[in-house]
Amino acid sequence: MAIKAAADSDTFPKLLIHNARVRGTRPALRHKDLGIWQTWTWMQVLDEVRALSVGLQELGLKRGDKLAIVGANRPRLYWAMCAAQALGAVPVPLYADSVADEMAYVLEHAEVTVAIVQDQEQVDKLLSISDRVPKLTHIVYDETRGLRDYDHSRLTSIDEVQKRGRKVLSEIWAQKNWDDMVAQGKGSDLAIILYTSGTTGRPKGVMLSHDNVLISARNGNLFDHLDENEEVIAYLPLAWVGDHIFSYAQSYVAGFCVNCPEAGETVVEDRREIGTTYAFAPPRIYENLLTLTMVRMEDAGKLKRRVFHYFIGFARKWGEKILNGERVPLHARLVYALGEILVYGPLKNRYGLSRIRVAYTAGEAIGPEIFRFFRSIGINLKQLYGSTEASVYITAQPDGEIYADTVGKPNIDVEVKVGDNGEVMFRSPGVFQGYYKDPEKTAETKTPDGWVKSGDAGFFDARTGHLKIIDRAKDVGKLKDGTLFAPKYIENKLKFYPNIKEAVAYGDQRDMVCVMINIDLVAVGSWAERNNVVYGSYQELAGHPRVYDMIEQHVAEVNRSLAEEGVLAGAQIRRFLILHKELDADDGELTRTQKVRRGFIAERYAPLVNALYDGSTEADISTEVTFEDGRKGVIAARVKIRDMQKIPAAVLEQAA
Amino acid sequence: MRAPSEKDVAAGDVLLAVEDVSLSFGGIKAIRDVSFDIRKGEIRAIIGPNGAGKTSMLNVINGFYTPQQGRIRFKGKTRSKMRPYDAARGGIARTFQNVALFRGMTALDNIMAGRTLKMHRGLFWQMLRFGPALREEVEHRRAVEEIIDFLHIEHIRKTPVGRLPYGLQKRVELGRALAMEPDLLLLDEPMAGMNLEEKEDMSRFVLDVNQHFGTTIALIEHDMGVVMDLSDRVVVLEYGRKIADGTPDEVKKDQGVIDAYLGVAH
Amino acid sequence: MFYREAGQYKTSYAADQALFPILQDRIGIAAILLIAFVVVPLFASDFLLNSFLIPILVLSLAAIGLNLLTGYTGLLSLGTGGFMGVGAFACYKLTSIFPDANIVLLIVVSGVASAAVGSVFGLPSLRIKGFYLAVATLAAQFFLSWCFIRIPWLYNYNVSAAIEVPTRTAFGIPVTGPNATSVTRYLVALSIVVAMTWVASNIVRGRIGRTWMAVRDMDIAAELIGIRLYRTKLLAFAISSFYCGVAGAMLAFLWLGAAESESFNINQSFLILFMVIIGGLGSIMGSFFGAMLIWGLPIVLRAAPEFFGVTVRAATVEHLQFMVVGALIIFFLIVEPHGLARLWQIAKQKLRVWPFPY
Amino acid sequence: MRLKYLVLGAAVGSLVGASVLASRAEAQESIFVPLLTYRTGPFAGSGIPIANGMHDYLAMLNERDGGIGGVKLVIEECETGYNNAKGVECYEAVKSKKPVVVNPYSTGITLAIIPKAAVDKIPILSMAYGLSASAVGNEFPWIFNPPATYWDGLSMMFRYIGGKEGGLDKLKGKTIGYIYFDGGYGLEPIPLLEQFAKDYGFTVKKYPVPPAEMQNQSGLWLNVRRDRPDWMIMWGWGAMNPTAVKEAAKINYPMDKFIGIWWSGGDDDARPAGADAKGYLTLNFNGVGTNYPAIQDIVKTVVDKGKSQTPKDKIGENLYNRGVYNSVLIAEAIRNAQKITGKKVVTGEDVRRGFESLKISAARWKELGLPEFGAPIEAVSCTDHNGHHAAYMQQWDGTKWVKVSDWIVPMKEKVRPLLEAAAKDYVTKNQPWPKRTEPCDKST
Amino acid sequence: MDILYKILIDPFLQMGQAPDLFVQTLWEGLVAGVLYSLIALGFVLIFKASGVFNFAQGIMMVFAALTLVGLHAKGVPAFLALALTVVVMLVLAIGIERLVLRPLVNQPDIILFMATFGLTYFLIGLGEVIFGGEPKTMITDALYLPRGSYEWKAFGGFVAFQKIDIAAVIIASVMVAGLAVFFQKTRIGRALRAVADSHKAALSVGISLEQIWVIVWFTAGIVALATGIMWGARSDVSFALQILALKALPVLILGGFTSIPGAIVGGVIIGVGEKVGEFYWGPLLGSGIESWLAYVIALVFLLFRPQGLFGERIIERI
Repeated sequence: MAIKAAADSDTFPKLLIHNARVRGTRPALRHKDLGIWQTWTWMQVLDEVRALSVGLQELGLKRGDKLAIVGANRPRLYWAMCAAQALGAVPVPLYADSVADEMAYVLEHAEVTVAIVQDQEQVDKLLSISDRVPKLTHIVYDETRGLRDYDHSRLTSIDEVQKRGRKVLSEIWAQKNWDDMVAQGKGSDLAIILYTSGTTGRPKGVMLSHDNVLISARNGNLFDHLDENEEVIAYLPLAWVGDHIFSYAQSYVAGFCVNCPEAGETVVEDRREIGTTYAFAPPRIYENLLTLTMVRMEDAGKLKRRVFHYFIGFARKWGEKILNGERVPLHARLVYALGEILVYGPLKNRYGLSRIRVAYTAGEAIGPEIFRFFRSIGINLKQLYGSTEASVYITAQPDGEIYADTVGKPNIDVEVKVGDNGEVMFRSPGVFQGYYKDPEKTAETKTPDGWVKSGDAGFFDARTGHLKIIDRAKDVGKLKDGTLFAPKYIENKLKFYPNIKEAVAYGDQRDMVCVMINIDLVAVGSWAERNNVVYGSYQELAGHPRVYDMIEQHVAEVNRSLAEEGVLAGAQIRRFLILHKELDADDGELTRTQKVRRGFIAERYAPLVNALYDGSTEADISTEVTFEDGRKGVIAARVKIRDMQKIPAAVLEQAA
Repeated sequence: MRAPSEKDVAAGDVLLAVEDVSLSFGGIKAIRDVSFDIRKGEIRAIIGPNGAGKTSMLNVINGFYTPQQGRIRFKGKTRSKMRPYDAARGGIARTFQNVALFRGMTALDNIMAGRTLKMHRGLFWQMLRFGPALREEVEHRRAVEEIIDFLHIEHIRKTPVGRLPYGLQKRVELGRALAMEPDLLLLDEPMAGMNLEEKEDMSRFVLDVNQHFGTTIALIEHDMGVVMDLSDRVVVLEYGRKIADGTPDEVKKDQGVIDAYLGVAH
Repeated sequence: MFYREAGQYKTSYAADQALFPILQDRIGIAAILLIAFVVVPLFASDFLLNSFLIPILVLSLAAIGLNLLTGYTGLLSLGTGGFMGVGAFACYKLTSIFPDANIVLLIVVSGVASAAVGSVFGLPSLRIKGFYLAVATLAAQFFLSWCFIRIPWLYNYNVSAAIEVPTRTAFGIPVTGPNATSVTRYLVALSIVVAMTWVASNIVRGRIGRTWMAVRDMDIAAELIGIRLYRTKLLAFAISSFYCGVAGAMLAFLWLGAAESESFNINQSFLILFMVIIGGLGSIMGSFFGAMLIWGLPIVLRAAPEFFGVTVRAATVEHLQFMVVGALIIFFLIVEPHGLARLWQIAKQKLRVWPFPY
Repeated sequence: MRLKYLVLGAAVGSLVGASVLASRAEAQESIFVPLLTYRTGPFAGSGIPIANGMHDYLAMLNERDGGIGGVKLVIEECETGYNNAKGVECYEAVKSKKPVVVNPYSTGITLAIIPKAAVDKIPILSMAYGLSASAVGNEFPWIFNPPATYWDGLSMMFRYIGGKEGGLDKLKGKTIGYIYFDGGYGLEPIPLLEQFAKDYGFTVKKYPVPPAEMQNQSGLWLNVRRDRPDWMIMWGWGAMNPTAVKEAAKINYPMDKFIGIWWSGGDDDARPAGADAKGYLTLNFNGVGTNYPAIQDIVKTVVDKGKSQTPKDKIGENLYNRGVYNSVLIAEAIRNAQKITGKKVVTGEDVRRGFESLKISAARWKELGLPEFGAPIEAVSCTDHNGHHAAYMQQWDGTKWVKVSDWIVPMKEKVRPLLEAAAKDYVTKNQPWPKRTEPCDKST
Repeated sequence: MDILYKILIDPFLQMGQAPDLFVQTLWEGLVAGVLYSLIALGFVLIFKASGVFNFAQGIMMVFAALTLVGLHAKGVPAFLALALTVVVMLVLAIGIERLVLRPLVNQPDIILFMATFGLTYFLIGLGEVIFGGEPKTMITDALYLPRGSYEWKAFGGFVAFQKIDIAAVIIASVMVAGLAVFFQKTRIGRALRAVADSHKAALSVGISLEQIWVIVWFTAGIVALATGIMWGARSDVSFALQILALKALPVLILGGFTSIPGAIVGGVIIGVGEKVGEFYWGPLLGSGIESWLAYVIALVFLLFRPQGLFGERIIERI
């Protein structure tokens, strides 16, 4: 019922008024501040937002103006969004950790007139670039600390703004005026501009209307049956579309409570306190969580460690089936229940995920081991695929249909197709209006009939009907025979094995796919210890035949899985070698964010690449390296190369 | 809670005046005929080589030592002998060279302890921890949380201070002093033993305290850079005598100071 | 392991500072209280009540009293026995003067006399510290012991020079004397102890508790933040003695049913001190642990040979028991100098972070 | 640290263990006689021989006669350490095993369990110690303290003094010193002593020995030296006794004017002072030495068989025989109960009746193999739980005790009214005190 | 007024009227005081070197005396028994160092204090298991300790000097002198003094802390043995004796925890004070005030000199 009623409210301010009426005493926002969770009900939020809104109006903010929002996830900054939207102004959230220079571009481009910022740090940033953004007339700040002695001619605190707003609102007509103004808003109005920090070039301002955001959010809620009882933690940047949907739009639509953590370093603890029911996190967070778990368990007592590993092993076998609601023998259920008491429950408790109903991961591929681990202990972790241009939702995994390597099915109201070049395209109510002041780029991305090019290459899995994302479309190449070749996809598959630290795949415009592999010293080292493999150095370990055997198995498994993947079945790994040294950012082989620089490596290790393709079984290489103390030296080695068999893709072809 | 006879002091007026104070232990003269004043709202630094009597001076100011000679005038009221308790009541708070926290208590409790003078509910209500006592507790907890927030020590709120690193202990100690809402804050080498980053943080806190709460601050510090940056006026002691008094720039140029102090490796 | 703290968040300071902020702890304590108030009276034998549970309750209360002084305020006292005696004799006088008054009330009120005496003997604490103070409290111990014999008025001029506990009632039910059942005495003792434990935990968590701990941890700094040392120390002495006094009255009236000067001798003081230190200085919970261990261990040791079917002479058991208790005290101190309470804390912390080790 | 788990486990285990153990009890065809004894603590010196004597006599009955009336006795010692709390614990521990009698062997413990006895239906035998007033059977139907009370003891001392002085009226103007253990035990005789002082016109000087100062009496004895009392009377116990004897010798006090109560007459009390103690007098109500058939039986059937902890050379010492005396009372009461009820296995209620009509004539003493061991027990009755029997004076000859008087009869007429008054006082102060409901047996 | 007379004047009149008794009282006080001092000396030795407040000193005294008497009872000749007892005390010291002190190193004072409580319990149990709980008679004759007394006729009466007491005073004096020489002249003694100031200093003398602990505990054991013989000869050898050890506490308060002369002087003050108090003022309160008088004397003293007789004035620093 609530959802239906809410459907009439087509803008955020209208939804707020609706929520204040329908569930006025339920908590809308919490903020861990001064040691406890300060709580605001929907009614209180409405009051605050209204005061802020009218106050901003007094400052001169009006329909069509842009309001910049800079800071961490604080209640008042969320209110500022709604307050601006009530006036018909457009909030433009910025990444709080951007340097002043980046901010200047966005502020200037978006023609921001008023900025609401968190604290002194942001005020300083904005003041330092004030000559470059002459249109910015006012800065409103949340935390007063350290700002007492600033020149307040263009500076106001939110308290002050709200005070002014309340003063105005004390007149009856003002309240009515405000209500009228909200009523004037339409779903098709511009709701927000989100600047995406593209990998290249200047940021683009993605314009989303109320309809875009709210219909997407509503569909998302429907998809996962989210209601007003959910608890989420808002800890991702305000300027990121995910946070905007999960912590703002979905909350307004479903009426659930958003919790703002005390500080960046207390997110984990705060999450545990709140016990979120609906969560979102990029894969690296889950990855870190798992690593931390394993590392800590290493320090645990022997008995505890055995109990832990036994039950985790058991969960690996049965946990996912139980979660997916499959038929499971009774004894498995009983042991699993015991495991829930001894291991899974406490573990979820420590993660703060005891009450979790749905957890999402997106943005990058997640390691299947990691993914399965969380699912096996009973956390309903799912993957989704989205983008700013789609108001997040493109595809998502429905409950019970979870696969580690897919991103799920098109969401409600979303159409998805794969272009001829393998590029994924989508069309939905959430599709953006266009890039702000950049019709050219808009036209490049969005077709006149509403299809948007995602820029990612992917395909629909034949067996499950789920979408699989391979790589950025521009990175996908073709073998000489025209077979689709997605280097990152292959590399990621390899890297999911703990023994493999890095992999570099070659194949674009070549005869076949060959890879260079970096072993993980820690993982392989401990494997070697267990298996009595003696080695004196990294180089020796990397060249050890038994290590080669082991890695060969991994590669074969990757090939096997590739064989199942239709379009990619042709691009199996045919030859590989294990590099004699670790790829290192100091040597320029990795970016500072630990991504492989494929081209550079190809140049640097040209003899090896050549050897891979000329059929030789080993090759000599000498490379200059930089030691930790800054000295340079040369490492020379003879690296062996192994051939792999291609696995026929027959079995699954017929299903397609 | 100020005694009625003490008149309020306006900014810029003399808040505390040390007049011809001498102090000795046995035969050792720690302070000889020192006079200077501290004005409302300023940051006043006391510097000098080791053994110059700086800490003793602070001890005299807050009543821990009773000088053999001389007077202390605080808020216009002169006294020659005062218990530390009275000093605390009068609005003098302080931190110590070697952190003097209550090691068995959490950071929160340490700072809460600083509110003792402001809490008045008696034993009866304390026993029940109910009604007025709970209200009072909550009210002061809130005030303390503001300080915790101010000093960015949320994450160690409930950690026993004995387990904290030195820099954080210093911060908690400052928090405890701030909890007293003092008129005059005495800081004994607030940055001793800190690394550069911690020093910068602490400097900012000191300035913020001075600005944000308008607290008058008297501090002892060895790091000359910090002293020159922070303080409004500096008094220089050597062997218990005052050898210079003035703004940082004046002091820096004073020949006596250069000879005695700045000249040597500091 | 049993803790599920996810989702337990505090929206007010009152909740954040509650005695048991964690739900599972509240469930645990409720279960313990349920067992103590309902299950035990239904099933426990007289021996268990009279020789195990009631003594532990009485001794725990005394240990809490001493802990307030020694553990929280840092003032070492060896006069606990004497202060307990004051409570017992005061209670005896009160029962004689007000024979019809509610005995539970009288037991609690008798703590006031003890508090007064305790404050007087606390006066030296303003000038002396540490072991020196301990010796001063010994003076209290021996002087009070002497008074309990030399002032016949205290024991109503009984020929036996002892407190002879008459039958006294509360709400019409006999609570003391021969006609009071073990269960009644147990329940009364339990109620008093639970209520006073709650009060003690309130005190130590509030302003007064903080001033005590501040004085304990660094008295100079405490004074400089405006804590009046003499008031704080005297208050600690008074409240501590109050607790000891009530415990003493309970010892005479609810446990032994008779008491003389020797019941409150120096050994009693030492016994309570053991409990406090083995249990954990500065922990109310620890006071219970200490009482249970120090009182319970000998009982178990005494019963153990019989349990295993070995015949050992009573005296030998007693000798061995001394050795074992002595060795265990040293052992405990070596293993965990902060007492059982700390062990409990560690165990609880382990359960909270389970399955992680930290 | 693994140890910590161990410790925590031990702590938890001990508690669980305690609750399990606490509920164990046994039942069989036997008579359960618990002995609350103290072989440890500051009073062990006196406690050990008594415990040995009590144990050995009963054990001898089991060995020689197969128990009493054919029923085996189950003898169990519970160590009290002369500590009230532990004593009460012992009482509670033995209570569940249906004892026929409890010997608290400490005045403090006796006081604590007096009120419980009637409720638990267990007779208490506090042989010549405990609460003197409990001799009044109407008020204390479950408590027995034969053969004599402390007041009887004091009166017997005065009869002896009177004999030496040539009449009690000769005491006029003299000084009598009273050195006593500063506690209930030592305080008890004072009212009678003061009454005697009034009656006979002498002055009393009191010298209390605090419990912690039992071995440090030199200051007090200086007072004695100054006051020069004509007689010294001592109510001492444990380590207080030998120290007092030594101190008395030190100040050259005439030892034959120094009289101790029966609890100050252990061999270990006088022995440390050796020859210096020669002449020291104490009251006694049991024979000393091994020259009794029953004692010989003990040696034969118990001690020689290794069923006792008693060193052979300690048999026959005063306090050992005191223990034997105590056990004779128990055994005879049980035997009497069997006779009255006709049952073999008697209960506490039966034994209470057994005590109330207890008679041990001189002939019976002989029959028991203990001729002249004690004065005939003939005055215990329903109303008189003590009997006020006679005792004799013994003197230390430098190595052993020697009997130096005939049986001295107490001044019952002076003692009894005091007792009645004391009992009344006790009952008044302990209102509501239960009225006696147990009927009286006709004396046989 | 009568009360005031009895308190303020009468006792002094008595002193004048019976000077023999006064001298006797002083002598008794002196002897008791010397014996208290001996116990206190054991405390001081250990406290000085290891900072441990050794509650077990009393039971060590009993244990030593029991061992001596027990060995003799087993037929060991007296002086061999004495030598063996010394060996036993050495073993005890080593055991305590290994099993108690070493694992507890660097713990707070109160914890070590408690550990010595545990030790007390353990030794009581052990002693009773080995020797039984009965009191024993000290083998004064076998050790050639004198009996009887000298009587000095004077002041219109006599003053009795027990030979054993004279022996006690002489032995105590010899012992203190011996200790003084030990501390002043020997290398180990100097190390012991150094350790009182700083543990590092001791190491520089070339003696490990562990060795020092063994040495002081052993020394304290020997002092305990001497004390045990003396007290045992005065009354008997039983566990009740250890209660007396508490009397060393007020002595320590007066003399200071670390001062050997303090222990001696404090002991004599306490001994004489309590005997004189008991003798002249005790009767006013019904006698038997010795149990607390010593503590009250110490307490009153403390209120005026919190640092003790030989302690230095404490200047508090922050």
